[in-house]
Amino acid sequence: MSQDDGATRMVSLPTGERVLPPVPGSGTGLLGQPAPPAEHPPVQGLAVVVGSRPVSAYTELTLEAPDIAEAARPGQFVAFAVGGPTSAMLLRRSIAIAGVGGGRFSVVVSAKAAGSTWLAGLRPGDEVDVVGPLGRPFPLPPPGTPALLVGGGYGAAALVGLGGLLRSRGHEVAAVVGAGDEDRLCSVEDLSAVAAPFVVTTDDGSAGRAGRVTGPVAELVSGAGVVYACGPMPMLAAVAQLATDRGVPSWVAVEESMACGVGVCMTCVLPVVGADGRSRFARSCTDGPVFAGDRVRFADVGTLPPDLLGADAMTLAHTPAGEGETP
Amino acid sequence: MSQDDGATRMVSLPTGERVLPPVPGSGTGLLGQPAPPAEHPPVQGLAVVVGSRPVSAYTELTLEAPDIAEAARPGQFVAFAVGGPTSAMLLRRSIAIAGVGGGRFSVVVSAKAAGSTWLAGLRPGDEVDVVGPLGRPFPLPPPGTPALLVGGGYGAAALVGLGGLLRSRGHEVAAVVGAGDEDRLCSVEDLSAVAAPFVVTTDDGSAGRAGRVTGPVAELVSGAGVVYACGPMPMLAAVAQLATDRGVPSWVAVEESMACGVGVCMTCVLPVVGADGRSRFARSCTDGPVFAGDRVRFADVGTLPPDLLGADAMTLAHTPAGEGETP
Amino acid sequence: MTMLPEVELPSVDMQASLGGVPMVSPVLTASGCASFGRELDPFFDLTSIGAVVTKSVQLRPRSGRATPRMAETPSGMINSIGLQGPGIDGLLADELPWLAERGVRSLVSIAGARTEDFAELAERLRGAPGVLGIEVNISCPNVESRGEVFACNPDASAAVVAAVRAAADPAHPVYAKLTPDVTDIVSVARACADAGANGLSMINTLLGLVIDPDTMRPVLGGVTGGLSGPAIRPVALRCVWQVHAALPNVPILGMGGIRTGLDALQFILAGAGAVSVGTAVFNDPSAPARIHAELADALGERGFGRLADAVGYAHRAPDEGSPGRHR
Amino acid sequence: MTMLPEVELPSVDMQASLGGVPMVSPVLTASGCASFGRELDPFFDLTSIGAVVTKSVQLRPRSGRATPRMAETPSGMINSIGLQGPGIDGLLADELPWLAERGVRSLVSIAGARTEDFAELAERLRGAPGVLGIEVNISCPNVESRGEVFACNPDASAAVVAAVRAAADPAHPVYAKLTPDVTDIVSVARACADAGANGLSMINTLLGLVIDPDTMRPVLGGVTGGLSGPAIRPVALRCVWQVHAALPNVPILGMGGIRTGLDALQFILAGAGAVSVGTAVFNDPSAPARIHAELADALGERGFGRLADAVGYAHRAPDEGSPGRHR
Ligand SMILES: Cc1cc2nc3c(=O)[nH]c(=O)nc-3n(C[C@H](O)[C@H](O)[C@H](O)COP(=O)(O)OP(=O)(O)OC[C@H]3O[C@@H](n4cnc5c(N)ncnc54)[C@H](O)[C@@H]3O)c2cc1C
Ligand SMILES: Cc1cc2nc3c(=O)[nH]c(=O)nc-3n(C[C@H](O)[C@H](O)[C@H](O)COP(=O)(O)OP(=O)(O)OC[C@H]3O[C@@H](n4cnc5c(N)ncnc54)[C@H](O)[C@@H]3O)c2cc1C
Ligand SMILES: Cc1cc2nc3c(=O)[nH]c(=O)nc-3n(C[C@H](O)[C@H](O)[C@H](O)COP(=O)(O)O)c2cc1C
Ligand SMILES: Cc1cc2nc3c(=O)[nH]c(=O)nc-3n(C[C@H](O)[C@H](O)[C@H](O)COP(=O)(O)O)c2cc1C
Ligand code: FES
Ligand code: FES
Repeated sequence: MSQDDGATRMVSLPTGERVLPPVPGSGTGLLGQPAPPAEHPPVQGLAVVVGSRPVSAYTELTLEAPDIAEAARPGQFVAFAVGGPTSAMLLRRSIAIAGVGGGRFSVVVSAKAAGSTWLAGLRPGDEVDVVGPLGRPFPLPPPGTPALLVGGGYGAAALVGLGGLLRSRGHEVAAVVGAGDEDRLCSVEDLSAVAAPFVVTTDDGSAGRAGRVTGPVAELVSGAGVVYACGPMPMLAAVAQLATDRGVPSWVAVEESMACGVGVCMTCVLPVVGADGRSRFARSCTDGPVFAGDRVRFADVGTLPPDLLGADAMTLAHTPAGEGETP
Repeated sequence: MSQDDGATRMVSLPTGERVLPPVPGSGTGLLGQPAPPAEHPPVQGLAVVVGSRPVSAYTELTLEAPDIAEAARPGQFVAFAVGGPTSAMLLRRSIAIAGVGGGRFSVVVSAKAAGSTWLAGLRPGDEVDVVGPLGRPFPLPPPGTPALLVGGGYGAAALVGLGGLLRSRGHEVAAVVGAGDEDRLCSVEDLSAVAAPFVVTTDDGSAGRAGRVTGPVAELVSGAGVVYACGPMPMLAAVAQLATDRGVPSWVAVEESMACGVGVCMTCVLPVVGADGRSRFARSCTDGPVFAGDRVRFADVGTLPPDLLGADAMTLAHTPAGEGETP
Repeated sequence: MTMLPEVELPSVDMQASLGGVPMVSPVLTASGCASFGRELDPFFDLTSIGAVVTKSVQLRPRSGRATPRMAETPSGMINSIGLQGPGIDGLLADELPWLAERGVRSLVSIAGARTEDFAELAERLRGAPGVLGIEVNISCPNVESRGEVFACNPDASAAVVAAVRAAADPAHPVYAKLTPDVTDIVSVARACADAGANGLSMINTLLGLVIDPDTMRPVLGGVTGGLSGPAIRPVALRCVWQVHAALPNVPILGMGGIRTGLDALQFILAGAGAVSVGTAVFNDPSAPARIHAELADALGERGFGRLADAVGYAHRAPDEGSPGRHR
Repeated sequence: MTMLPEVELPSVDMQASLGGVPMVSPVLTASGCASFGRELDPFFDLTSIGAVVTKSVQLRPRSGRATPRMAETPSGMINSIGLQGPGIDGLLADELPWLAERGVRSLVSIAGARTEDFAELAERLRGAPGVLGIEVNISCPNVESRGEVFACNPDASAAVVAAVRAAADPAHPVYAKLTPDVTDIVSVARACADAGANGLSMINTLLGLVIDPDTMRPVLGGVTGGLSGPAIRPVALRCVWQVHAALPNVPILGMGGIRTGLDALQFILAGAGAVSVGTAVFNDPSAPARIHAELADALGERGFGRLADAVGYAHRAPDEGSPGRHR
């Protein structure tokens, strides 16, 4: 475990990436600082699908988009326009970047409702409008810090790039990958190649250890200097709690419903403790999706905590919304 | 020329088709009776695209749909749902049936706006939701009647099946096919195979005779016992006029903007003189698209002629529509 | 589209009621979107739905407006038909007998320019065969109030409803059809209920306009027209929600953009006891029967044994659970 | 999408005006759909559009509502953000300076719960750098009138407008932003114009509701929300048309579902002097710049040399022709 004195320190790497030591917040008693913004601004354009293959319950798409592939850092995501030129679906679908290389990036899509189903149905040769890379990447730990990666469902895909990067920098990497059942496990091969120990769990025991990821995480967390997690909210909450309880900093990539993905609409917010110790509704698209695990007020997601900055001004808003108040 | 005493007489053919002699209307002084309805009700289902090829400026699609192919008669059309399952386009696109055979039917699509462009982009193997056959077919003339077919633009496609059917029944068939320019000519090969004389015209002289179809039609109409026309409204009006002036009955297949295609919405109407001599707004989808040429009040299309049945009840409607009045 | 359950579901009791009159299904057509029912006969069994809601009929036959009468819009359309129809005599002579012979029930929509017109129409419908009830289309301009739409004014609406209730067959429930284009739909709803309406139909179309980019004038002959289709569904649901919240005992026939069983479910949960399917019929002429089946499945999946138990269910207190498997 | 001309078009003078203040482009962002502009900087040159319309700002910072804050709907979305924002202090300290430094003009949207709130906000904006004018979001509940929305009442609307006009920098045009959810939008528009509004912004969102078929409760934390996007475009155009017809000299900032240059053209032809692009930005973050270019092409294609000549052009008398090639 590597922890230092709590001063915020940025390490500049030759690749231009900024490394933020996951240290206790100055004065707030929190372990993590807010993740710094990405270095490269997002771009918008058409990407060409160059590969599509089923990956257990999901579809892995590979897309040619050099601008995005080169700028992307682990933890970031892209937003696809869905349904083609005559689509009734106006909003983009946010999908984590699973891997990059050779001017291409890959994503793992879970076909849920109409938009993600359309995405998963793309075929090589199809073009799709994409904006990215979006959001803040996972900050990298100081050299030598052993890392624990925890992925739930397709969330594991978002950790593949990070695992590779950490290993290439000489970090020890452990990983726990879980899902409801074997079919919903994701990126097992990719992560097992970079992580040891590597543990798989399924809720129903259809593969790996029966039960949730939290079992193995509780065992492995004290050997880690930093925890990275991506997956469903309850999993993130539990993993962050385990890490914080052991004094280990954690970074979680959250998934909130997004309308714009670029920071202009304020639909994707969740209560987060800021650098000044005050809680705010932070945008998961541009202030996240990566947050310090102990800054996210998981228990309050979906509510309006009264101590939030500006919550006192919302009295009128507690009645059903009038049409203009709603915005 | 074959004209009889004006009594309406239906000839039943072995195929079950009903043949209506195109004779002067009883008592109204008109040449044509309203076209009788189709024998087979329409069906709805998925058709599989089995062929797609460019035909000058258009796209010819061939679709597998035995129910429709077997029931269809020349002059009828189908209505396609467009844009796929997540489409913002709710209304179907009406397209004339160009040919049938072996459980398949073909259509010629002119890519105009988003819906027809989507249609024209269908590829073999794609499925498309289609309703048909819709509308009233061209009534067939009594045996021996020489026929003149007049097609404008992609409208010529709708005459291909008719030309073949008439020839197979031993009718003499002449045809005039016209368009703005060579690129917008349609079904020239198919129609030239069944028709003699066969004349091509283009407005700009890029192919065939320079000028409109009306030139050759004026020359050929007196040799015909019945005229069939499909194409733009001004062409239909001119051809019907030429025929009526020479005492030749004509059948025109009109094209009006349709919301439902099946007769329930009343968007597709045009002023037509009924069997009783009174004019009404008739639905081009179910009362047409085939009308006796001298029953359509071409000059009044797009207006509300004061002598129309029920026009007197519309006084209030001349102010801009209120929301509920509008329906 | 339909959420087909993997296991056999217990069948759901789909009996619905129109102001106390039982119906075999809560799914009806919508006025003006099914003509008088006949044309939909090839597509589904008309006796399997709750009722055919007829095109609004007036005292005299009406020609309707000049074309163009419609324009497609994103996920919707606007129309300005002008109430083309045969008048009450034609309805009684031709349309109702056709329906009654086949055992098809009808909800007859009536429209007028004066309060007395409505009363006379209701009177004429006394004892008409197969008529389940009367829908009063008060979204018409009131000739005695300089063309102000009845439904925009609570007093004018109440006057029509009271007159119809007094004149109508006591066995015929009277539903007032409301426009959403008002500042306060609850006040109009309350006025109608107080005046004796047995139920409320909502919503009629929203007033809209489309400009043709080629002619650079309004597309519709009537300048403005009524907006319908899935585009307006959230507005319709809001109206149903508000009125059911304020008047929980007044039956509601919900409509506006219903295209699937899950759409219909939303209306039922918001407080509608039955639903009308309008514009969706233009896309899918068998939509009413399909939606009935999809709705039955959706209710069964959610553990409802009877449709009636789901009516208004979305208004339950925050701590109340769900039926069946959602409990 | 854009109708690219085959020949080089004479360039169109796109200068527009905001209540007399000149702008380089008639295309603006829409309040709440561009935050304070910064996030769109990577996607297009913010100085190339007419102005950034800011998220409505209030006197105090506001947290906004609990999530979920949005639901996608057919060709639209509903939202209930609850005016999350930094308050006027944050606007003046952080946002306006950022914009002003870069030469980006802003139209500041203000919101309040009392007439005095609006006046105070206008006062605070006097002399603020880069501010072109003030948009008054009167679609807010009026705390002094039991939460009735200001814009639903002509008197309440007029009171706010008069107070803002009196308090604001005389150089700042004041635009009142109207809700479509009223029986008579012209009466509200007239009241605002009479009270000193220099222009009218229309429309705000329509009040809507979506029910989650899984939870069987309203999706939004705020129960109802505002419907926006192409779905509402016909309603927005109708409002612009009606108000321009009644008050031809009152400048209009048109909005509601604008996604392409041809959509913007419809608003200009209906009477808007400039347009705001809202929800379309979520689909395409560079939409405002694209729409400017498409609109310029569309105007040129239609023979307009100046944008100003096209404003309200669709209202011309039936016998008046078109400019340029349409003449
Ligand atoms: C940062 C981030 C990364 C993600 N990575 C992945 C991934 O790698 N693979 C994957 O399969 N899914 C991922 N998701 C979730 C994915 O965005 C949603 O499942 C998808 O948008 C749902 O679209 P739909 O059309 O199926 O659902 P619908 O419910 O029809 O979507 C309607 C609207 O809600 C939004 N929405 C609904 N659910 C979500 C959600 N969970 N997150 C964001 N927006 C939502 C959609 O974007 C759309 O605007 C990610 C989400 C976020 C925020
Ligand atoms: C009986 C009949 C036969 C037809 N046969 C053919 C054919 O063989 N080949 C061909 O290319 N086209 C044919 N058309 C025309 C074709 O239906 C329209 O060009 C097409 O619907 C336009 O769709 P869009 O999406 O390009 O245009 P849009 O303008 O976007 O269409 C919007 C709406 O208007 C309706 N609409 C617009 N124009 C027409 C029109 N001319 N007729 C009917 N509805 C219209 C559409 O159906 C749709 O509901 C026929 C039309 C009719 C009525
Ligand atoms: C073409 C058309 C015609 C209509 N005619 C009528 C009518 O005559 N009377 C009436 O009350 N409503 C009429 N309506 C309104 C519908 O009955 C319904 O209230 C509205 O369209 C909303 O439902 P939908 O979105 O399912 O179509 C008409 C709607 C359309 C699209
Ligand atoms: C997410 C969202 C937030 C909005 N916030 C505001 C707001 O703060 N103030 C305001 O006046 N309008 C607000 N609006 C309304 C828009 O400015 C605009 O009037 C409306 O969305 C219609 O335009 P559109 O269809 O182009 O989005 C908001 C709309 C959306 C979608
Ligand atoms: S999704 Fe719009 S601000 Fe985050
Ligand atoms: S298109 Fe609907 S009646 Fe003809």
